[in-house]
Amino acid sequence: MKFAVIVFPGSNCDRDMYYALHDVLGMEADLVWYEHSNLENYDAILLPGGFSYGDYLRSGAIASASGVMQQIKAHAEAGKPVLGVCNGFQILLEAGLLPGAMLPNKTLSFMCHYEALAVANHETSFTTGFDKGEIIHLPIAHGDGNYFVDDATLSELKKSNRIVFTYTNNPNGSAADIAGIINSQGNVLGMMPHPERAVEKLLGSDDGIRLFQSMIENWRVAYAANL
Amino acid sequence: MKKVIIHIMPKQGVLDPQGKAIQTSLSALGFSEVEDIQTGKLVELFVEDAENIDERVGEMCDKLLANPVMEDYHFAVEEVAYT
Amino acid sequence: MKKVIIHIMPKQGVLDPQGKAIQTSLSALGFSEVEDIQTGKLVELFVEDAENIDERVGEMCDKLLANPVMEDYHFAVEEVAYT
Amino acid sequence: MPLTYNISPEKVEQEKLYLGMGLSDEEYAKVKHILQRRPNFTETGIFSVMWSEHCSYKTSKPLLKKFPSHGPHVLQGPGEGAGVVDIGDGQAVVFKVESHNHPSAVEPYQGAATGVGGIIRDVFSMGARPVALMNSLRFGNLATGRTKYLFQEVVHGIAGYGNCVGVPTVGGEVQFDDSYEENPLVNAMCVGLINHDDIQKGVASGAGNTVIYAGAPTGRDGIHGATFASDDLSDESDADRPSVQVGDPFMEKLLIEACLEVSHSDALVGMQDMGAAGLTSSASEMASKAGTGITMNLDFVPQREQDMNAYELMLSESQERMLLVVKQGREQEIINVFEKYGLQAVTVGEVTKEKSFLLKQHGEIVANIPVDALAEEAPVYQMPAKEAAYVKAFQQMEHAVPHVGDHTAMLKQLLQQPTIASKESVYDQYDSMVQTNTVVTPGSDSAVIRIKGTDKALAITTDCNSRYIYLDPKIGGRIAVAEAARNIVSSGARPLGLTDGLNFGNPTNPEVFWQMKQSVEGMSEAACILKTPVVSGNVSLYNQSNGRSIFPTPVVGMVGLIESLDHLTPSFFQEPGDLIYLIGETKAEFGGSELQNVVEGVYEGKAPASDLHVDADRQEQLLAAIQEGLIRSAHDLAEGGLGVALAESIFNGKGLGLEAGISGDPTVALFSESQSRFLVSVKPDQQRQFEATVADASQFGSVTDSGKFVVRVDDGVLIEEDVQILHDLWKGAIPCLLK
Ligand SMILES: Nc1ncnc2c1ncn2[C@@H]1O[C@H](COP(=O)(O)OP(=O)(O)O)[C@@H](O)[C@H]1O
Ligand SMILES: [Mg+2]
Repeated sequence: MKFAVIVFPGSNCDRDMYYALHDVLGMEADLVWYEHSNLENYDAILLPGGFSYGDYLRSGAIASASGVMQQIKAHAEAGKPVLGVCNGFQILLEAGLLPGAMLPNKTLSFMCHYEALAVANHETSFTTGFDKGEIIHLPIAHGDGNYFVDDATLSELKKSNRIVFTYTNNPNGSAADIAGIINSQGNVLGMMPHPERAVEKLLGSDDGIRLFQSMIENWRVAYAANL
Repeated sequence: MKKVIIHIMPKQGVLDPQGKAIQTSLSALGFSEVEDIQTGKLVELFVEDAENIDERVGEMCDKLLANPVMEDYHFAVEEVAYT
Repeated sequence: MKKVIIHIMPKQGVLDPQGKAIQTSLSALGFSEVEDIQTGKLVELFVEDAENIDERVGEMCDKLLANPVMEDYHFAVEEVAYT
Repeated sequence: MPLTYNISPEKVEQEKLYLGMGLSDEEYAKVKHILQRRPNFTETGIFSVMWSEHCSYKTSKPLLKKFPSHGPHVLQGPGEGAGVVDIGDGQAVVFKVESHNHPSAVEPYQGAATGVGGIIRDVFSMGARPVALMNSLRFGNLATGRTKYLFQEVVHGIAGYGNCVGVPTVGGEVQFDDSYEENPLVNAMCVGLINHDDIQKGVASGAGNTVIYAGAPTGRDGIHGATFASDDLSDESDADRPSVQVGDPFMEKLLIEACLEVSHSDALVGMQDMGAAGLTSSASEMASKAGTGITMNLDFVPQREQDMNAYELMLSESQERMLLVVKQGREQEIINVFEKYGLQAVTVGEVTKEKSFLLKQHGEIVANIPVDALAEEAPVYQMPAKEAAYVKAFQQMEHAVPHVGDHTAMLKQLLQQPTIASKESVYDQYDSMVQTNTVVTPGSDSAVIRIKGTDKALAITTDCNSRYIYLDPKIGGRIAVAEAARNIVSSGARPLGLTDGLNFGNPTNPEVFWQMKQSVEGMSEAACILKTPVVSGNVSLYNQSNGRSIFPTPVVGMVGLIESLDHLTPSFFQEPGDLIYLIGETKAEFGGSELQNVVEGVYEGKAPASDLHVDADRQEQLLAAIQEGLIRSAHDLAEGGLGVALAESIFNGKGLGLEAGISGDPTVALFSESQSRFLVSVKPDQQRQFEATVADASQFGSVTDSGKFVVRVDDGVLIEEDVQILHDLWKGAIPCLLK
């Protein structure tokens, strides 16, 4: 399985994402500069965190308007996995691949620390490695993580079980404590917490590793089924 | 040359935590006459003259400048003298 | 009740990195007619009627809303009907 | 301001316009002598910024020479963008501290943000990847709206810039005292990692080579910023406002990546950031260091505003700009790298054999100055020094023990002093984890970042208790270095070297200069004995307002090496049953202590004594014990003494408690600030081995699971309080003051 970590101008968790996959998990992965890229040969696309385009205008807005998004949309439509973390999640929202938008944290300040999350849906291809309702610990690091969505879409998200992670102690004001959601096809996940920062006990938690392992495992199963 | 002044404001019903914070500060400073505040963004474009300027600016807002999930926009076009 | 619309913009010569980034993006999207962009803040206040409203809003801007070191502001007062 | 072309050299002389730029009459005469003619307006400006304190260190240079700057591991001492120290495996650590005090007083968000941006450029201009940021801040007591605003905006500015560029801010310090009320201090430190092969220098060697300008275009921001930073902060500072520089961390992030990519190319000869005095200092210093000259055509300099004249272009302090010297004929390779990142890079000049700094604009020569005149021939002053009268009086005072009635109440009060209270509300705003190396996040003695691909880690700290330095600058200087070293050792590391940020008042005041001299001496002694060479630093003078100086504040930034991750030592107690030891002696020393300030509202008397040899031995022993695996936790004793250290060691949210027994005067035992002490915890089955390794250690308590903080004296219980209550007071103090 081959991962593309998309690097936008200003991405700054790109190398962390690459390290988690390549060095810790031993996967094939590339850092792919957003311009002149060809994503056809990748099995999964990862949109890392950071401040693409300095977060100017709105977090993720300018990156979502860049040319590479067409390829990412095509990849998603083909049912292949896309994971957006933090700024990557914001980009997916701005691009309309996931519903809703991000407002500034209710504290109006950037915040960086570990948060406890509940795995609200452990049946997605990103979360089968977790137990139902399991509490995991991942770092957050964002200024605009206050998830906003209109009421109709929120009840739709709830009904279709598309809320994947929730904060147990909502730090930023997100609607329905949402920390991560998935699209209706089940192959595009956006989340504010950073699983790639939690892949070694040395740094505080390795809960994030199971998210990537789930992706790999489910890809393998699907691959084998298609042989 | 035209100057386009674009106002981008949070949609009705979207929380404006910054507006709330400013209101609290203003009232602490003694400006209790302020009953409500909304904060938004201002974008000023300097654009070459063209027939379809309204249409073009509308497109810019839809594609990039405003996020329809949470923001409304409106704009005004002004003449500016070349300098 | 009055609605006060305040425009807050970076002073002449003060760097507006956001404006530059947006301009680059607009031009990549094909809006090459945009020659310059400046971004600023918009604050809308709803204020009780009063004689000295201009003076009061000026004070609010000086004390809190605008950063006199880097920003200029101007505002317009509009009548609003009670609803 | 743009119309300076019309100002003739005669007018500059007759109307003494040079005075307004910061050159004295004597200095102007010296310039005339060097040039053998009158300098024109632009040249006068160039001399004034290059000969300002900020660029020339004209008053501090004689003092800085005293710092020990050599050591077996030092690859680059002071003189380049940042110091470089070997850490083995072909790698080195690069670090420096930089102040941005005056800009932060005028515009706190941008002042702090651009301070962070500047120090990061110093590090990546050496070819190193920036891996950690620290900051050392000083504000007035959080009593006025203005002070609260400065504090909050400085923190926002540091966060805004550091978070965006993707360099973790892993720690720092904040101290609050009245002397900083009008003149806050904002010192930022950056640490980088580099392979020996990639070390770059800011040199313009090789006549014929090309000078390339890269990054943001030049605007009129910060013109005269460097001389402004060397001026007294007065009410007139408000008039300096339009010169505020605005940072663009997004541009900086792109510059980091582009410059690091370029630094691997053998087409690159030298690289330096444009910091204070912008294009002038970077270009002239690069030439001066290489023994060459530089010619530039200012028409090629990217410009953000219209009709900029030579004076403005040369003195602008626009941010996020770099100057590179590239082998002739290989320019395009370098330019292509910058263009990939959407950055502008253009040829602006060339290196010349003749050692002159020659600038052209619109087809005319606008400046022609011998390069060495700007850097090497800058004036150096031996300022008069005189022992401060108040210090003499303090030396006569006897050590006195402030009166404490209720020790529980006092402990609570101390924990809520903003200098001691939790800084979580500050560092929560910093991305401390990006780059996935941060093993010890903010809140401990030192921050620790691991080095990927090895079993090693770096410990980083900043320290400076300026109250002791105010009481006795020499002893205070020693303490600042020794305390930093203790913080490093506590985490399991051996100190590698230090960088200093010398923040003082007006050096033309002999008492202030004496403070500088004494503290540099004290720091030098400590650096020698503790084997931590000074590899870089920064000087910020004229930190005063309305005639009142700040406390002398020579900030120490120190980096240490943890040889194996097994040696990593937390500052928090770990498990019930562990034995608590105090290492070192406690005497009745309250001069400059937090307790003295709380009880008596002053800082006066003698500073606590500091015996550097004792400190060195103790640090060796503790490090040996750590490396042998005998230590569960280690914490340095500082402000608030043992009582505060005990509380801090138990605040790790594990529901632990402690039982301790003290003897003698409980006020001395709990709150004295005697130096060279550590608080450690040890597993019971390692007690004997530990005691054999570390001298002067006495067990006086143990960790419990009760969630209670219990201290007994000979005749009964002195303090018994829920840890949670103490913790909440400590954690909530600063947010509460800001409300
Ligand atoms: N207090 C000091 N102690 C040791 N070295 C210093 C000190 N102040 C400045 N230096 C060194 O002098 C050189 C010039 O410093 P500085 O002017 O701050 O550089 P920059 O041009 O990056 O601002 C640097 O190498 C710095 O490390
Ligand atoms: Mg420098």
